Amino acid sequence: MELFKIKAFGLLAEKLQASEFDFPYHKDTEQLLNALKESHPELQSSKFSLAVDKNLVQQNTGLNGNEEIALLPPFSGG
Amino acid sequence: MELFKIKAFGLLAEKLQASEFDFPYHKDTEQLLNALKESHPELQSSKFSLAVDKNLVQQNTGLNGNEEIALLPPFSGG
Amino acid sequence: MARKPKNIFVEGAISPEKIATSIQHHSEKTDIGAHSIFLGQVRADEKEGSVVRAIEYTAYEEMALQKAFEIREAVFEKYPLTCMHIYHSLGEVKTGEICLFVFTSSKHRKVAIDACEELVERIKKELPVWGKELLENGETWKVNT
Amino acid sequence: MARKPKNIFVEGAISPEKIATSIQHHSEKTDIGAHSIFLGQVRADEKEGSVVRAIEYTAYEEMALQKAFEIREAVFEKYPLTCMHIYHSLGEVKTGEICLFVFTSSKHRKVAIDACEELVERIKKELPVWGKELLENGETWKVNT
Repeated sequence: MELFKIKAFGLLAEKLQASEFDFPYHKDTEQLLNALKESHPELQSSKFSLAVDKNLVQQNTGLNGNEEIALLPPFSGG
Repeated sequence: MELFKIKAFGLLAEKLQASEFDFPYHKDTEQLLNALKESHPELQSSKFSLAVDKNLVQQNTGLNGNEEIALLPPFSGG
Repeated sequence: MARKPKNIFVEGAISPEKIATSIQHHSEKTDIGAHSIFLGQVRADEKEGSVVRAIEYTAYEEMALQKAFEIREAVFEKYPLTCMHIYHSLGEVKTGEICLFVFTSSKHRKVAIDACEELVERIKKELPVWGKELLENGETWKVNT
Repeated sequence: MARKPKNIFVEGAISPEKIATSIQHHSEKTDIGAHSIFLGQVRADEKEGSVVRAIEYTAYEEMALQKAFEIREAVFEKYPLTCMHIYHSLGEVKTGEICLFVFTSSKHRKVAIDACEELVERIKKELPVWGKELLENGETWKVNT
């Protein structure tokens, strides 16, 4: 079983009390998101996007386990 | 007979070889312009506006002889 | 609060240091969230088989200051700006140097950006200022497009 | 001419001197006629019964630099710009200090102004950067509007 290394930023890193954590492999972003929300209920009330290899995910995307996954709250730069 | 003191700027000051000159009184801007073009033919080929007391003249305007008259070629600041 | 006409003219080029100082002065105004700055720089355009090496600016100063004041008031009326600054060179400004500095500040970016653009357009169109392009070889009067 | 991703991040506030130096560097480029500059400044907003004293910025840096590069390329493609510079702060920036510096240069003003505005909008919307507002009394995550 591969593990994802998942990065979290901003408010989410605070809520999850981690800026990077390991998480079991899932075969696509939809399954991964569901599993994340189940194991981290604090994500259910949060607005965030998923990035796979530094690209925002717009629709369900297949995963092979080597991707860099990141949880991104709404941007507030500038 | 009153005399206007007429200011000229930019290209017009160069053409008239003066940045200020005296000119006989005329009762409105239309007559003044006609007289100016007659006595200074170099004005006939020049595009310029007339300012009376630092306001651009948009239509024929009466003059009492105490106004500050200026000949302004197209602006090219900035 | 009644405002009075301010001098906008600077003898010669506007230095980057002057711009930095002007920005620095706004750090006290902590309700500002956005600054928009426009700078006009003298180009080495090709003209009449030669090249521009400088522009020499003259103005009908009293009228220009009055007009700049009217423009200031109108733009302050239209946009909720915190600050507005306009500087234009007189005399000789060499190619690569700054001849116009327009600076607007507001709480939010859209206001500062829109007001700055409107100011630049009005300044170019309405201020009685003239530029004579001094060429390597001769001179010619600048025409704004 | 292939361009590579450039670092846009600056530790702490962006100083007026840095801005002046950046302007100064463009005096060599004598085909430039217009510069447009946008500066973001940290506001002392009232929040949760307290007042913002600083914003602490963090970013997903690798993604932000890649995204900034894509935005740069797209804007260079769309507008005939001579130069484009983007700087964003990381870490703590106090109220009244500059946290964003966007700088475009072109032959004519319209291009520089439009490109600068588009860059600012895209930077705010598309770069994975987060600001935490540090209050006199507590803290809260910034929300862009």
